[in-house]
Amino acid sequence: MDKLLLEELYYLMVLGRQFEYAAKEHYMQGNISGFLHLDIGQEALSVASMKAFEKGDVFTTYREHVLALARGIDPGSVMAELFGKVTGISKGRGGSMHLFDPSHFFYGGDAIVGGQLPNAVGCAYARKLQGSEYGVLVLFGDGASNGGAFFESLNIASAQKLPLVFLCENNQYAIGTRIDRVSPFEKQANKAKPYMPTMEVNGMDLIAVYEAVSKAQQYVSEGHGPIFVEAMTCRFEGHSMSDSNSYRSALEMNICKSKDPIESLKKRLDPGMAETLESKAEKEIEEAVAFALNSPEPDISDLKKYTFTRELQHVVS
Amino acid sequence: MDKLLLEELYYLMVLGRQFEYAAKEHYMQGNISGFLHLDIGQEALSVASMKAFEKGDVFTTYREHVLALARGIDPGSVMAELFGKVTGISKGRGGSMHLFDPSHFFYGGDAIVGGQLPNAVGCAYARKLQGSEYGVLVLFGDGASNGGAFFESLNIASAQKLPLVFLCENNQYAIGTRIDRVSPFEKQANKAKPYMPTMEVNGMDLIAVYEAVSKAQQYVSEGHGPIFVEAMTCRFEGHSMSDSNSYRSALEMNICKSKDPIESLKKRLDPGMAETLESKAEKEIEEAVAFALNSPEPDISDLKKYTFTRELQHVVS
Amino acid sequence: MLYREALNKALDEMMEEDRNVVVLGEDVGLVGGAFRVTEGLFAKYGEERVIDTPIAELSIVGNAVGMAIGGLRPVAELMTANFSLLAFDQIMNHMAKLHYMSAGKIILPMIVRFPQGVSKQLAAQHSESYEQMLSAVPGLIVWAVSDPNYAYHAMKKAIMMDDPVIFIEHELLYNKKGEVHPDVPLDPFKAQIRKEGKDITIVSYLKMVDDVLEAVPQIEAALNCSCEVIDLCSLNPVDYATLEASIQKTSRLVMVEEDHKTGGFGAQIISWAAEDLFYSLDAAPLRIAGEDVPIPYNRTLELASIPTPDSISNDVIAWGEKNGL
Amino acid sequence: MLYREALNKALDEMMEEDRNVVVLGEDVGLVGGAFRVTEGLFAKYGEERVIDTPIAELSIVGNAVGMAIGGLRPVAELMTANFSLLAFDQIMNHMAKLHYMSAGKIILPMIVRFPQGVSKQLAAQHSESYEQMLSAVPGLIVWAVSDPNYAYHAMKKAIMMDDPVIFIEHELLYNKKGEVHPDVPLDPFKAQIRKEGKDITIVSYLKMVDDVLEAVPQIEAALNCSCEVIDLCSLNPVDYATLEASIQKTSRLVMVEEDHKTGGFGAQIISWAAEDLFYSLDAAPLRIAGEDVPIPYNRTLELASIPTPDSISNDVIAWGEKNGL
Ligand SMILES: Cc1ncc(C[n+]2csc(CCOP(=O)(O)OP(=O)(O)O)c2C)c(N)n1
Ligand SMILES: Cc1ncc(C[n+]2csc(CCOP(=O)(O)OP(=O)(O)O)c2C)c(N)n1
Ligand SMILES: [Mg+2]
Ligand SMILES: [Mg+2]
Repeated sequence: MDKLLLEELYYLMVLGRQFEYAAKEHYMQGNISGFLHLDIGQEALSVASMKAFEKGDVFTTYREHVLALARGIDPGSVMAELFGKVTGISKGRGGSMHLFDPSHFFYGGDAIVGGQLPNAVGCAYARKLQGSEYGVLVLFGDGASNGGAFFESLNIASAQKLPLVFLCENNQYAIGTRIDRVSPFEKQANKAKPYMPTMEVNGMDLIAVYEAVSKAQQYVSEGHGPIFVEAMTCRFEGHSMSDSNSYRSALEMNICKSKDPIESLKKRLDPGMAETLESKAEKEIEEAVAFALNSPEPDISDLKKYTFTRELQHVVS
Repeated sequence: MDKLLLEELYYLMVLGRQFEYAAKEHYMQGNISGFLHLDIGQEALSVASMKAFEKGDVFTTYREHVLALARGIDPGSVMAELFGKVTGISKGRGGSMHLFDPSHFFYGGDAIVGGQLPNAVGCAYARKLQGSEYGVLVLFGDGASNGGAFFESLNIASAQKLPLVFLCENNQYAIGTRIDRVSPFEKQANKAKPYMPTMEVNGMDLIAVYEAVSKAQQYVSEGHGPIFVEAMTCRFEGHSMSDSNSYRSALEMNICKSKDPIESLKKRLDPGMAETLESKAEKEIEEAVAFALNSPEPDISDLKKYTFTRELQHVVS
Repeated sequence: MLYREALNKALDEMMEEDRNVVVLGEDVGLVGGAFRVTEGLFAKYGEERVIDTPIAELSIVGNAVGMAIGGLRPVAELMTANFSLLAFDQIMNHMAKLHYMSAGKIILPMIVRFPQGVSKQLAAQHSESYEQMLSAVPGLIVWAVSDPNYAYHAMKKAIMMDDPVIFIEHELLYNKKGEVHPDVPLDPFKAQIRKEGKDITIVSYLKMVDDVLEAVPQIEAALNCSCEVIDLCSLNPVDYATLEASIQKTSRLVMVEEDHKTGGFGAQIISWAAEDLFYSLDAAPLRIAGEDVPIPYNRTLELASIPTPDSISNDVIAWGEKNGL
Repeated sequence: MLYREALNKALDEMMEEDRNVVVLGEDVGLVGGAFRVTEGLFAKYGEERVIDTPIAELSIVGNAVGMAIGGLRPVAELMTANFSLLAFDQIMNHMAKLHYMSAGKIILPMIVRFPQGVSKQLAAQHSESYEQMLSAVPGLIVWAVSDPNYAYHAMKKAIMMDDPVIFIEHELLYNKKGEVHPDVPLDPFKAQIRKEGKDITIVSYLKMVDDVLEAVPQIEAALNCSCEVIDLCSLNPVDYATLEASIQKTSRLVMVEEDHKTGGFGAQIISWAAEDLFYSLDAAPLRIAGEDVPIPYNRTLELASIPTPDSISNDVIAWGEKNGL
């Protein structure tokens, strides 16, 4: 892989990690509230998939800060959203779980497990009709792969030969429930096999993920229909800030953390360069936090503003 | 197969066919209304599966008259239900699509495509907990195999190793839509393969269905978990009395009707015996119709009677 | 023109005009729709724009949301209201909320349409009415279509608008005849006064409008009064201005709906009037609605479970007499 | 005892007593439930009776229906009200209707329980209230649980009853403290007078009961009157007798609910009063409810979208002054 690209990806992973640390801190200080799902440990998957799929549409879940940053969305506007400020990417209406930016082809944040899958299928249908060459990428967890929306999506995407990449972020847990306790498989690709080709990749290995997602985009853009990529990964924190993570043993956590994707990649970089990137990221996050802190709250008189489009503001008061 | 059993099965098929003819006639006369889904052509599947699974619980759809008869439910009470009479199996509340008889382990008639599947899974869970040896059989169409409820059911039944037989009545059509236009497969067993063993059987061949379902019950009763049986079949009429069947060519209909399961089996019976059974069936259906015609309507003051159980009649007026 | 033909004409015109308009649903393509609303479109516009879907209502609506995100203007058909329950997550958590949650960045020009109501002996799982649930969801425009002219104009407007619309039809209205005036503008957000009168305001929508109009002569004769009949047309938002003007004139309010009475849509109308127009009302308002019971199959029970022209006139007359009219 | 402990105690006692009682839901087993309601049951009764399910709400409810058909008495937990939308088909088309459609042959002794409402900045997809939809479904008993004692008694009764129950909890009440009196019988179908008074009847339920009680002193001081506060507890059926007795006494009705105002549950109460008690009302009734907007994430906007003790007292005082109290 190109050295410059590798450095950019490293930078984005560190940026993401720093962002999450800052978010965690400000959650504990009370500046951020609601459900906060940290991506710490899973950055390789988030960053590599976003960069590899830079030119297509992306749909994902509530665990999405790092995805948004890797997409190129300004960290300040993401942090401000977590702070509920009007300068946030969703003007404080959405919060951590609802980041959207059509200008970056990012239709992010769904807080209904599996809810984004049918939307991604529909968007892939539109792209096929429009003759777009990039296709759509949808990310979802292992837990989502037990729900009706997931199965219907596999089936329809396959029947319609849609340009859709299914990317399962298999961290083996749905909150506190290990996937093999409620699913017949630990690997969810088993469920996709009748419908489409599947690939398995080590989600802690940035380069492997980048290559797999690139290949997957290539595949769908050639009109073969959908493809399924399963990335085995591991989250270092609880499911969200409300989760104590008590269901995983210290041993399990140690193994998990020993696979830190940032540590692994760092070894391949020039140490000086790594440090430069790290301080750059640190600075950017500091600025993002300052921006969020100093931003104004939404105007209370705008409470209903986005219930309908502007065209209907006069109809619906 | 035992000759007496074969005769009984032949009798039930003829009884079913006669029932459907009578129902059709009385629908056209206005004595029956609503949606009426005839099973003509699919009798081998209905009769053989019910007899083979005589001792287990059965869940099915709106296309259920012949299933109910084969289950041993009195044709008079089924016909009276179609007539909306208080002597009907559901006292005129349910109609053709909602026949239920727990005393025959028949939890029949669901008019929501796929809706019965999660119910069957739950019942199979109960049976497993109770240590019952018979298990549960759920019937559903090819069309139902595209819905979330179906996929969730495969997944849960497999994860929990439930004693559940999935029996797909694949007549290739969901009303006017051929299955291969909206599903990647013509054979729906493909969808079940990752989860459980699958069997395919000619649904127009009574003996083959009987043997397959018997084997399947044997399998689930031994505690191996669920199994999937796909029976390819063909309906001779439109989807319901409201459907013109215009989407199937004369040629297709001719091929379909050439596989008449009643004609096929008749060839294996002693001609005298076949005739005896036919007149017996004819007579039973005549009596059923007479019973339905002469039965009273429900009492209008009982309109709300079954909204809640008797315990709550005083609470909810 | 028939009601279903008016819908078809509107769809056809919009598909002709804008290639982003697509239609999807079960049996909408090759066979032209369970109620023939999409007849002919498959032949004319092809299977890519008139899409036969599998029986997967959650995906039908969820895919339509995604299509709209992708720049199309999808019109999704659900075969019957009851099946919409399978899509309620996509309708309420996605279709209704994405515009708000994204602070206006995501725009969903889409329609979900379906027939509802008691037809003839389709029993409990095929006879429900869901306007009470859907009209209470912030973010959804909800229209109830009672005649061909409204059907035509409302469908065109719904396709042109950028907001998501729940478009409610009634199983028994598809063959209703009526004139369609394509060139006379009609605002689908406005309630329509179907008959003027000065003593009682009777508010209704969908099929019950016809039943009310059928009941009115008996009511007027028995009570020696005149009734104003209002067809709400838009259930969210409600055109309260038209209602208020009528009630100020008549001082009496009757609400008629087909759905179960408890928690039915009409409760919102009566509640609004009681709060905002209490001192303008000369009599207790009256609500006529279906019984609180799953719809039974038997025809006699079925008819006893919903208002009919006869029961409407009986109930209004009894109420009028009791309230000194 | 805490509200969640009272629920836990009731579940525990019933599971001890009847081995047909089973609990199912996401994370209810090994980790004891997202809100710790089922804590300890997994260890005590094992994974066959305390069932961790996959994230498949349609199946959670649909399986519970099947378990009940098979002779069990399942208690299904959904993590949050919003996810119940995925199960609406099983709730409304199956759980609510099978008893009726089978003319009583199928009996469904089962519970679906979930927390709802605005908690703290969980945003639009995790903050909704669905009692208006669910209490309007014939065939479902719907209870809204506002304190530990009611929680305990209602849960036990719900498990013992043969009818299907929707059991609504509130996210912010799980750590609410209160005495539980296991030996003092309590009828969960009865509304509870939380505070007696003679001038204004304030009706509420779930968390808003606490907010109303907090607002009452200001109201009474400002209007120089006394308020009677009624906690509905049972939303279907409603205990209209208790309401009527109170309104006959006070002649004034205020309804307070957290849900969006348009089409909210309170419309049914106001509508009932307007129809049946019109001539007993001395003032226009008042309905205080949430704004018609998806719940925003930002805390200020979030609080502006629902009633609070302050907004309740302000609204009631303004209304009282306008209506000559
Ligand atoms: C339909 C639905 N059910 C339940 C929840 C509650 N919930 C939020 S996240 C989650 C676990 C999801 O696990 P997984 O899909 O593996 O994603 P991960 O968080 O591990 O990335 C659950 C159950 C929800 N948000 N939506
Ligand atoms: C959830 C749902 N969607 C749509 C329908 C309308 N509908 C009734 S039967 C049917 C076709 C079902 O086809 P299949 O499952 O193959 O069963 P078959 O009638 O062929 O036996 C459809 C679409 C329904 N009843 N329920
Ligand atoms: Mg996971
Ligand atoms: Mg079929």
